Amino acid sequence: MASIPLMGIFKGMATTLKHLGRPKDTYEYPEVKRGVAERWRGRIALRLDRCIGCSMCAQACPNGSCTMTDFEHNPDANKKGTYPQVEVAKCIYCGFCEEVCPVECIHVTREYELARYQRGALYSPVMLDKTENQIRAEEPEMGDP
Amino acid sequence: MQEQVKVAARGTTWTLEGEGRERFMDLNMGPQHPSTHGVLRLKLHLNGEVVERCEPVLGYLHRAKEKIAEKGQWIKFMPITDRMDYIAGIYNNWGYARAMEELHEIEVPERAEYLRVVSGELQRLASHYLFLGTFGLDLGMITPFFYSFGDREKVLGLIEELTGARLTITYFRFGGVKWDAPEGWFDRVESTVDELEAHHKEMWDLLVENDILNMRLRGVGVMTEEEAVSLGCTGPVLRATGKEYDIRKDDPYGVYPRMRFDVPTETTGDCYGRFMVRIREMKESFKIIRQALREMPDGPIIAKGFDGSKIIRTKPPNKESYGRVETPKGELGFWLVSDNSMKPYRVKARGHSFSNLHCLPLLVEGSTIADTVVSLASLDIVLGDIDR
Amino acid sequence: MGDLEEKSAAEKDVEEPGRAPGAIWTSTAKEKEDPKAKEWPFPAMHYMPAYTDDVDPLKEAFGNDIVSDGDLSGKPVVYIHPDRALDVLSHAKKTLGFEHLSFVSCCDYPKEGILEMHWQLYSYSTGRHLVVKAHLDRDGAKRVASVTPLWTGANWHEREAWDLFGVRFDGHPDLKRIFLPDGWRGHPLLKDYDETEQFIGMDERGEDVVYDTPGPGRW
Amino acid sequence: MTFIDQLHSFLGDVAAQFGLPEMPLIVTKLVWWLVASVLLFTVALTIGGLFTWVFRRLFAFFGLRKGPNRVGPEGMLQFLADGIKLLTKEDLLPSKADKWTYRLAPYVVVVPFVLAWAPLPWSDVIIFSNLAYGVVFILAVSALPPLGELMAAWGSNNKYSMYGGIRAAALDFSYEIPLVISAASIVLLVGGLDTQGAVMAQQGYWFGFIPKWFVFPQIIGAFIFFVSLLAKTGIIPTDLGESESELISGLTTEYSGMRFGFFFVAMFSGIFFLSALTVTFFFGGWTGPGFLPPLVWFLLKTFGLVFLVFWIWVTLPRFRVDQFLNYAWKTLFPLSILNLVIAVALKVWGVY
Repeated sequence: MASIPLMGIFKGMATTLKHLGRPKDTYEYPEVKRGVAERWRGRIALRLDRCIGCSMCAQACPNGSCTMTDFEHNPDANKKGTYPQVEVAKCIYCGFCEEVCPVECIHVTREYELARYQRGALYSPVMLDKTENQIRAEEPEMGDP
Repeated sequence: MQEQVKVAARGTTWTLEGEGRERFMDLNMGPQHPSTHGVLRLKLHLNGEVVERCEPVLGYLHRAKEKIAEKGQWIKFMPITDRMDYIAGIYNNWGYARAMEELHEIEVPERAEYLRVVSGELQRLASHYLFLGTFGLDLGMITPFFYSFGDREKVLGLIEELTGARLTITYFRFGGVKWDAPEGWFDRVESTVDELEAHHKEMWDLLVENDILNMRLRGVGVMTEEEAVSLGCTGPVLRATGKEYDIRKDDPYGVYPRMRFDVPTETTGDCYGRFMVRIREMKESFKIIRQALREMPDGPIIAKGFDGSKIIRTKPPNKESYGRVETPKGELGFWLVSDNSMKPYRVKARGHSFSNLHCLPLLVEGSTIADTVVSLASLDIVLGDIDR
Repeated sequence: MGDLEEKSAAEKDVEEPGRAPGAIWTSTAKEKEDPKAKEWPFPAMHYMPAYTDDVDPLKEAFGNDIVSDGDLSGKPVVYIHPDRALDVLSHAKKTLGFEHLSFVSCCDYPKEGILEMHWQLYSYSTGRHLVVKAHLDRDGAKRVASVTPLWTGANWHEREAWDLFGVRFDGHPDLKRIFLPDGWRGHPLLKDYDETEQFIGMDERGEDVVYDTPGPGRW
Repeated sequence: MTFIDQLHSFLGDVAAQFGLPEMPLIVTKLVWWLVASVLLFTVALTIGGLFTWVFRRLFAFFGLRKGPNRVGPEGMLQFLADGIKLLTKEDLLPSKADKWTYRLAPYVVVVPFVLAWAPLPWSDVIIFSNLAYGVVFILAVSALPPLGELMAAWGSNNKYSMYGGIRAAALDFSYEIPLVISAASIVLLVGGLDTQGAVMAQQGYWFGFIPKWFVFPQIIGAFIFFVSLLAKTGIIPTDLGESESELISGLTTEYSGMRFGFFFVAMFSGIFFLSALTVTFFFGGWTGPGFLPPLVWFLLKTFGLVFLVFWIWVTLPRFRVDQFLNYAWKTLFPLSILNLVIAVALKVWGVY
């Protein structure tokens, strides 16, 4: 307990006054964006040409947001013709799919602005190969209206 | 004999009992209330502003995590544990990993243990910063919230650099950790810790000696050591009653036997004691981080056979284990039962907040609504851990 | 308040009062002289054999009620007869000093037809663990004595076990569901739980009602 | 010739130019009252609104943030945008609310705070109404808001509102007494009940440099007045009626739209008004060295005090209700009596 009454209050008020002129912690979001770390686990993406269709990513996915779908793209690499598709709205960004992928095909990107007006967003293998901006430009119903 | 008179204030029914001298009112604090830190509902039976009876009602955030755990492979529960105590995710990972390592008898490399200590103590700082901010907010102090969140942001930035996420971290693997530290990370941790320590001094000035804060906290929500032990309270809630019990010291894990730090205790057992234990614990965390950075050895970061795509193939023997860690809020333990298959047979999480919250009726009965809020805040509960 | 911080640092550096004999960690003063004294990995950390010191007195006191004992990854386990649960745990707490009850829970084994009760104890003074287990007939009444007279904190753990496993605790002050709403059908953590969805609504008086379908306006 | 007579003859001249018959005096009076009250309300509410912006910016700077800075220069018009938003929001009425008390309550809270501005001296000439009993008028009118708070509490049919309203009313009643007694000692020293006279009495200097402000002989009174100010405006160390961490939003829980806005504006215009009143009573009002006009001096002093209020707001935690009521009755009330005794002694010794 403070020995002198009100001393603690004055000390506290001095502390807040000291902070008055300090540089601000916040920044104005839509104009100034916060950079994310190198290892940031953002939206999942796919290097389509490399996928061998081993379905490890689908096996490692904790909540079934990553599943395999039939799709013809590169029969030389992927003889089974199955590629992962991701329910991006359901993804919990654990990064297990990237960790288990043997050919560094499925990976997490640093894209984190994934707000939608819709609830579900199932990304086909082709969409996973693109960046978020490309998807928004090509399929406006997925992105902002 | 109790004569009950009903006074209808247009729908609000007040019951007058005992010859109209005492008025009782039932008040639902929550499930959505600014001070319940989540979706907790307190059924308060009030006499004026004095709480006669308090009954916490749980389950508004129940997500059946223990059932979810039985559905997937062992490692698939790791990201789910992040969502339990979502403001100290690393410790949930750690508890689960520790239980698994005891179950499967995995040797964790030394460097991994040091990385665990550094990231874990950073997480403890983040959790205590959140506590300081929201505790001030519950007392009506708005500005400390921004200061402590500014500092927490720096800590989370470091955790983000190390693990790639800020809240749902999923950094630990069975037998080690996912990432080694990035280039220059240890230097940044060191400089950030220096900066945080200077800020911690300011927070101390702002909060600890404040007369109104002392008036609000001293003698409020008092609990004795026997009561706390009987209630199963752990962490700062127990240490505030004078019991020097810290799993890091008394049942150590990882490299904690090597770490030199004190276990801060208070003897009052009131809200001020719990607050002081936490704010002093932060200084110990600075110490531990510095020591761990000094002693950081080289070597592998994950045990052989548990890295890469092998993480989903873990198949522990037909055994049981109980592994627990000291989180910022108390004892978090995982009881695992394995039937020698790829999936857990049973996972039970012993939540710190679940046991700590149980003492709330003891603390608040007989005090006012304002003290109820302070007592609840001083327990530093997180509903994700209570309801699981 | 500056004196408090200094005190903690200065006081503790001198000498830590003697720790409990069972605890691995002994004192800060010793650590400081030779921080790397312990070789990696610490031999006593994991997989150490269970202490039998605590099991033997229990066996002496409750000869026939101790069915068997075992090892839970380094923690001693005693299997007891469910009817004597309160006596054994009372003995463990009051005589052997296991003051801390970490949790009370269950595990379901439908093939063997048992429901295994699990009490996880810890002693502050000796730093040892003790696990007490009892097998209930999972198709029977599933009754066991409540340990709330010994540990107040067991209250919610037992409510949780009732909620998720359907174990009835005799002598529990307020045994009702804790997580799931009143009126929920079944106990979800049993292995044979019917997983068809149930939906929670609210009637006009604010009570929980369980529906089979998420009809319009119900939630 | 009073201002009303001048206005009457001016209006008569204007009417004569258009060939209209001369109006009776009462019409002029009515016109003036209307214009003056509209002016008063506009000034009071605009200052209240503007202060929400000032507060939010300051609050943000204290908390290492930027604050509202988008609408207008430096976000200065934010309060207008907020006002428009509040006006266009749905005005919700709880289904079991007491309709009339619920609807009337915001006005009962906001109108007294605005009315009390009337006898406030902004400078030697700027005063809305130089009442001979200005101090009594101010104290009487500013004692009304507890009624509105109780109405809001009862009308909302919400338990949290009820607690908030009762707390706020109890607080206002308790702090009314030290406030009035410390004001009474000022009245005693001034020897009159008009506010302009209180300012005049503080002109001049002791020893040539210490201004003759009442804060020096009446330091206890100034402290009591300031604490009562905090209590009456209901800001954070004392915002027991609202106490958002305990009572959600207290008595304004059920309010939405402009009705909520009225409570908000009443609070901020109350902060400005009560700071201005403290300046008038204890810090020499608009007096000051001649290089600045009196109005500027008045505003500077008031802003200084408002800054102090905001500073306290952002720093301190909230009292518990019983602690703060005890403080009123057991500490401030005896102190205010002591202060009154000091004032009497000063008067008897002929200092004033």
